Amino acid sequence: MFELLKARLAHGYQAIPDPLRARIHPSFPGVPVFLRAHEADFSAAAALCPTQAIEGFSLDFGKCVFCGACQRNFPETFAFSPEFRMASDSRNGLVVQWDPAKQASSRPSVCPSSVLQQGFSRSFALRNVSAAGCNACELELGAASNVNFDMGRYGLEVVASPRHADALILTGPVSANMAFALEETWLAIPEPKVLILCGACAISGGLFAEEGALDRSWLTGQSAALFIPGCPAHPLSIIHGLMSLLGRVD
Amino acid sequence: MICCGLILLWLTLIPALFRRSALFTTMLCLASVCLAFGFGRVLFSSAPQICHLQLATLPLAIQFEVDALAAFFGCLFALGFPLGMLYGHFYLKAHPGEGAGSHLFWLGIMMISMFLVLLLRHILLFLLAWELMSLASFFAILFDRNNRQTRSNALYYFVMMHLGAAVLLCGFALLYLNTGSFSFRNLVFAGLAKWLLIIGFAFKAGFFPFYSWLPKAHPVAPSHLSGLMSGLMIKTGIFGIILVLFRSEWQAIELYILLAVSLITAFNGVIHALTETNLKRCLAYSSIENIGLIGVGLCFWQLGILFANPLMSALGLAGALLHTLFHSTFKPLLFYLSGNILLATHSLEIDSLGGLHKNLNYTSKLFLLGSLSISALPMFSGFISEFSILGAILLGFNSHSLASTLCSVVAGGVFAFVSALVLIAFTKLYSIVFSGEARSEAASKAKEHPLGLLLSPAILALLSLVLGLFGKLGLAFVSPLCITLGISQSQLVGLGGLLRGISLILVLLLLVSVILFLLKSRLVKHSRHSTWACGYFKGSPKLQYTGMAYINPLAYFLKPLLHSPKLHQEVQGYFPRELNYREELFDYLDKGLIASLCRWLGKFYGLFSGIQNGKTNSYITYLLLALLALLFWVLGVPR
Amino acid sequence: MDHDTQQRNPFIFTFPEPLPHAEFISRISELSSSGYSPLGFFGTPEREILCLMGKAQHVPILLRTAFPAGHCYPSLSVTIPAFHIFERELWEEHGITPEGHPWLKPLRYPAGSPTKMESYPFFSSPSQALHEVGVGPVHAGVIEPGHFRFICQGESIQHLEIQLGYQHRGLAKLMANGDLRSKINLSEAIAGDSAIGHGLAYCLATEALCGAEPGSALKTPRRLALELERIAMHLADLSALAGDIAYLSGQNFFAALRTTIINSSLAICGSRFGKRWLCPGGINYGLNKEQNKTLRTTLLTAEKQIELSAKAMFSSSGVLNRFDSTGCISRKTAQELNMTGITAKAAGLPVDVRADFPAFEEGIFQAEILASGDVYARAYLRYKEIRQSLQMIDFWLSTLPDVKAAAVPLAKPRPNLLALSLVEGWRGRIAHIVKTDQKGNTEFYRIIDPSLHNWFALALAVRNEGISDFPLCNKSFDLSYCGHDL
Amino acid sequence: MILNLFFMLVIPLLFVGIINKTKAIWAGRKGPSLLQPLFTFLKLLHKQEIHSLSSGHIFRWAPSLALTAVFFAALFVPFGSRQACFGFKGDFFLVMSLLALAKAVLVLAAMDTGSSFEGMGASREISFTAFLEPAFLLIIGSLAYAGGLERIGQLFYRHTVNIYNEWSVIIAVMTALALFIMLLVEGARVPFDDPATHLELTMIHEVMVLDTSGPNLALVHYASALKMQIYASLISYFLIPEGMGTLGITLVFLLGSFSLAVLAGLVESLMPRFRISRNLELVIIPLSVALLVLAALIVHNMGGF
Repeated sequence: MFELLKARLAHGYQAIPDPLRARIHPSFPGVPVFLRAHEADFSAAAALCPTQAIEGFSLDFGKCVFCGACQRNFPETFAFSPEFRMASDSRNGLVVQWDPAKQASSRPSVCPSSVLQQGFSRSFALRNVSAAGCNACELELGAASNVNFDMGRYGLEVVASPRHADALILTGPVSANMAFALEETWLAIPEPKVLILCGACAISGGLFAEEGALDRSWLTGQSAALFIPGCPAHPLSIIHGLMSLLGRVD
Repeated sequence: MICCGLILLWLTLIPALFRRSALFTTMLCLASVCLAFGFGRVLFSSAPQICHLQLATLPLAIQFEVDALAAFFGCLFALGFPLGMLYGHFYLKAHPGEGAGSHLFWLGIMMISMFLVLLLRHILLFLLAWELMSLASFFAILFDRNNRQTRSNALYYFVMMHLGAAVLLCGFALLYLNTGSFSFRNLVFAGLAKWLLIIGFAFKAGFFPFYSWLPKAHPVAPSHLSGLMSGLMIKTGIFGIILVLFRSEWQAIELYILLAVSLITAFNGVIHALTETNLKRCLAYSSIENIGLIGVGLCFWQLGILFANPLMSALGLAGALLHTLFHSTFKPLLFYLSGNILLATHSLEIDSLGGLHKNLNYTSKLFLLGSLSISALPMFSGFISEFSILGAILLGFNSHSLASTLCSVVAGGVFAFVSALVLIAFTKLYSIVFSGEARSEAASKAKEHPLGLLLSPAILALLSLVLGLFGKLGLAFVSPLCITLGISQSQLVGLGGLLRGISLILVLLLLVSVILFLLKSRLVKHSRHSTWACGYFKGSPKLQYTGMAYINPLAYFLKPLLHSPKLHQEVQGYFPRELNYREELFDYLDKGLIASLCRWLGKFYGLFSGIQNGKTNSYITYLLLALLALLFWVLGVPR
Repeated sequence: MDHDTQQRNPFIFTFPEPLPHAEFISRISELSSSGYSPLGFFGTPEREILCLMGKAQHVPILLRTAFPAGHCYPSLSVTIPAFHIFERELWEEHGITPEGHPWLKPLRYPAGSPTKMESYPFFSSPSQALHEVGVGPVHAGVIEPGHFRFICQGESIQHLEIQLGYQHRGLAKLMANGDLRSKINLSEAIAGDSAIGHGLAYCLATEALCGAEPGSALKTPRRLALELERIAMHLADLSALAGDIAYLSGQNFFAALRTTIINSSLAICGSRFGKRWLCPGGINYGLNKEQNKTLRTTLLTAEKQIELSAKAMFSSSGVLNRFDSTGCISRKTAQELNMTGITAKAAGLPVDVRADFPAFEEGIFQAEILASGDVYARAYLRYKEIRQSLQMIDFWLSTLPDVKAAAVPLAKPRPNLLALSLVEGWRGRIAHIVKTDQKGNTEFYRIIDPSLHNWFALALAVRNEGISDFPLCNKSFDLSYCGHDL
Repeated sequence: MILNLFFMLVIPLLFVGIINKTKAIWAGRKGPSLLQPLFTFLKLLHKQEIHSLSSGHIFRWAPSLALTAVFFAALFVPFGSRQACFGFKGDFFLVMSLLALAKAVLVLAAMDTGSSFEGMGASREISFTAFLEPAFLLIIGSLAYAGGLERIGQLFYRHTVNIYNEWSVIIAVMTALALFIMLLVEGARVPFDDPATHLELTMIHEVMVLDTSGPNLALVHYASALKMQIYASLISYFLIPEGMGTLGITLVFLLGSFSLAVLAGLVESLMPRFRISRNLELVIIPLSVALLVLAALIVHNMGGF
């Protein structure tokens, strides 16, 4: 008992004060930023990119696995701002374009979901389906509700049964062997419900995009409400994305 | 009225002989109506009615005495028989057995004899009727007589009944020696006689050491019969016990013994009901448990008298009688429905059933009502009686002798434990048999039955629901008898007020929940999808809880009280080849005591087998020896 | 062993002559009777069966034979259970039937396999009193998919069978095609929770094939990364174990500690999982003086807190009650099933690549082991390993100069070689086996995650346990689904 | 009367909220707001329902009946005012049976889905009743023994803890202990069950409602919270000395309930849960405690010591 108390005292208060406005370490690769539109760099980077995320003067960070190859090799063209607010409510929102007018690149954004009316904003239950995820996104999703990030404080929780859930949050690039279970889970969630894609694999198939062992046919039929990029998606990104989906981010 | 009823009943035997089931049933109904009216009149006018019947051929005048006690049980029977026969008629149609011919006849005899038992107050005639009842029911049980199991179990029943009858005979003999009168209309039982009589009746009622025939007889009997037997016939035992209790002086210690026996009966009954895997046997054991509860009520009736606590005795007796009434509604109900299940699936092993709520829609709903009633849940009949009995028990807490307080405490604890176990047993029974998906081919192919097989169950279910909601009705039915058995009006009135209040609350409860449900189903959209199975492809019926699994946490505690030979082969090695698990929980009394008793008897008689050796000369020797012995005896007698 | 074999992990082999099948089998049997255990056993696209047998402090032995005639041969698993999973693999991938195999069932249902997932031949019992419980593939928590089929008698598990394959992404195939040197991201995705472990194994194998040798200045950060990952994941497991028994304190204390550890990894390479830290030939991100200092102080403070929390947890009677003698694995079982990692070490089997096949010459390593083989042992061993790793890291940091991101350039892989690299990931022995063809292109790339061996042991560990203790046992193994399914 | 109803509607979900907040504080996190259970309740009312294909009618009406039964049971228990809404001598058996009814229909609904998870939960949950019902009866019995057979509310309210009379203290302390354990069991809290766990195989109450969705789930949540609160109020009415003003009673009641919630939260923070196989053995504790109390009283009254 005495050890326990000592440990508790040393443990202290661990929760991040405000996950929505937290500062993150500068080395974190968040929203990609173009510093300049340099033809040669872009084409060279496109060749380097393991997921063909770069084409033309655009970078699709729904595909990007944030390996940082482009940044390391062409530091004066590519940069990743330490910005975790990177979720988007549309697939296209994840494509960073070079805007010649502003001489800068675009930013993703999320507008509140229309499917979820009142009542959901203060309480939102997630049902995770890990379909061939490498367990990194799963761990980060788990971390989102741990003592530090504590998304429970907003009434966001991961529930045991899809019957109790309001959203299906998918991680991983849906393998053929998981396709049935994924659809089954979606059907098991009562209306109103939304689909959330978490991580590059879920959004675009990531590194496995062209592999025959995948079966993303069901996914293409669905329209996801939220895309949370990252490899894996950072807990802060997940929390911020969900909160903005619920219209609780001003 | 009653006489003509009885005469009609006799006449029913004619169609019975000619196997005219329909006619038999209708006449039976007519007879029962007459009898019901007759008994009802007596009961509510509460003036004992005596009718002499002088038969020239017999040296003695047959005397029917219809007092309140007889009238009460008479009413029960008169209501129960037609319903039972109504079901039986259709059951026999659906399930013709070899014994069908004589079956009806024996049923008729059985019913008549049961009435006679109530009516006769002449020792010999009473015993005669009693004997007739056992005999008739024995032959009635022998319905599927080609089935070996049936034969042996029926025989077992027959033997047990005769043991009981023997004890009864001794009791009455003793009574006769003491009083010199063959009529026991108004004499006080005392001493050994009353104990012998109690034991004799206990055999019929199924009290603790003597119950072992029920779980044997019921499963093999056709369902309508098992319904009648456990719903009504065992009540003749209760009738006798009330008679004896009422007509004799009791010491506290004696009552404590009776109380202990009743509690043991209830407890023992329920733990077997909990662990049984055969539907009908489970119901039989639950009958034993109910008898135990009735016994508890009766004991507190007498204790109340002893401790001059009128409220306690009132609650005790009223509770016991109410439970008698309710039990003869929901127990036949459950037995009839188990008959329906048997007809539909040809199986009574609950672990092989399941999912019947789809195919046997009405049966399942009625069974649910029955289970809820027997689990003494509010809004259903069992609750009222147990409420009253428990009230009596709690009053015992505050009595002034340590012994009685302790007894009440123990009784209260056991009572609550038992009622909780009943709840578990019957939730198990319903949900394993009816809920979920079918566990066997037969269960999935089951078909719902024609109206006939559902009619009397429906009536009984309705009855037990109404009686449960409006406890006052039940009380009104039992109170005349209570009064004649020495309960003061005022106590009953108090209880009545209480019951009225309760039924008010319960009706309110029912309304609110129904409104809530309707509101919800009106406002909330719902869709249907397969049960959540973690996204796995298809469910298999194996992926459901079994009865054994359901009670597993408790079985761990009850094991010591049960005879459980493990027939179990665990998986071996990294890559197991097979896994077989069988576990049966037997009754110690049956498999342990009685079985070994029979063995010993067999051995004992074996000793004499040498005598009959088929040699003429040896027989002549016996003869000579006998003559010599006689000679010596004659000479030995002093002049 | 001929001269061309590299004597040290990562190992390089030239192909030996193919043996006749009978001799191949007999060699394997005699090797395993002399203390060797299979590191790999699989069929190649060249219609050959390769077998790598390894023994502590010995150079592994590579055996080779052509596919048996009639595509069937007497199963090894009958006598050496360690091979059962390999033979299932062989059967599924190449249709070669090991006759008499006691448990010949599909393993991971690769794309286009004839067998259907929904018709997996589960072991079952005719007894009516027994019921089955099917858990997964979609679990209640946030866990990878897998299907567990229990046969229970009430609350107690009679038998458990585990059906995997849901995570199959055809990863091995992706690793094999294209330039070997560009597969770092993919190798980190083999099992995201051991990105460093698999990444390092990949780097070692690749460098060995390309004949490159990163200097020791680059090696220490790699070992550091590996141990950091070990600490982080062990902390995660301790937290999860506490969570499974609703021990709130342990759950949150260790979770917070893990956060600090992986955040310091983020401070170095930008990924909380140490992704993109390593690259074939070197490291992408260096460790300068003040990074070194901050990391060191972080770890020192963390160490204190870990001490406290662990003391509290392992002295709580309630916790011990749940952990003690739950889900036991005997040393014998661990050995026979060729188990690796925490689970084996907790059963008293001292198998640890860092000691048996050291990839980094300096320093003598002594593996921590415990004997009892229950959940307690697995939990407590994690704590001991955390301490051990912390001490090592602290030592390295104290001696480490200012490290710049650097990588030796990689030539094209040398032709006709087979490289075997072994890494002790936090789960156990990770083996990567790469073979180059004449042109130096990758012929095949085999990945053998520790989970491949240990999953079956989990099924054995929970026999006759309460079914409600299964999650606890499962977490105490904490095996990888995607590492198994690939 | 009005006060009672008001508190019956408000407190139970708050009670759960406080437990969770306590746990969060111990864990060193911010944690969900006190009203989170209420928010979840309201949200669930906005959801649709999905009914299992294997399930029949019971699954649909069970939650409504269960909630109503618990609610009516609560009507016999004072919530903040001196008197309960209803009450008659010996009404405890009705309360007991109403709670049993609620449990029974929920169990039947769980079994109705034909899933081994629900079966597991149902069998675990229903097994508790076997030992809780006798315990409850004996607790009532001992109170009745001390103060005569009364309405359930009065039994507890009437029992004034007089520190100069060790017997009243014994009853109060031990009975409160027994009731608190029953609260933990019936409320499916640690160490008997873990509402926070996300593992079907280890849950008890949660896994029973694994298939229940939308408003039905909301009703079940509320019912179980109310059931917990019933025990909490009974305990807190011990602390109310007789002859206290209504305001005082209300205050003491609120204080008592909330401190019980905090206590439950602390238990969850400090204790790991038991093995399920051990649960039943430990559920016997209230029973034995109740028996002990009764024995002590009897001996005392019989002029022992």
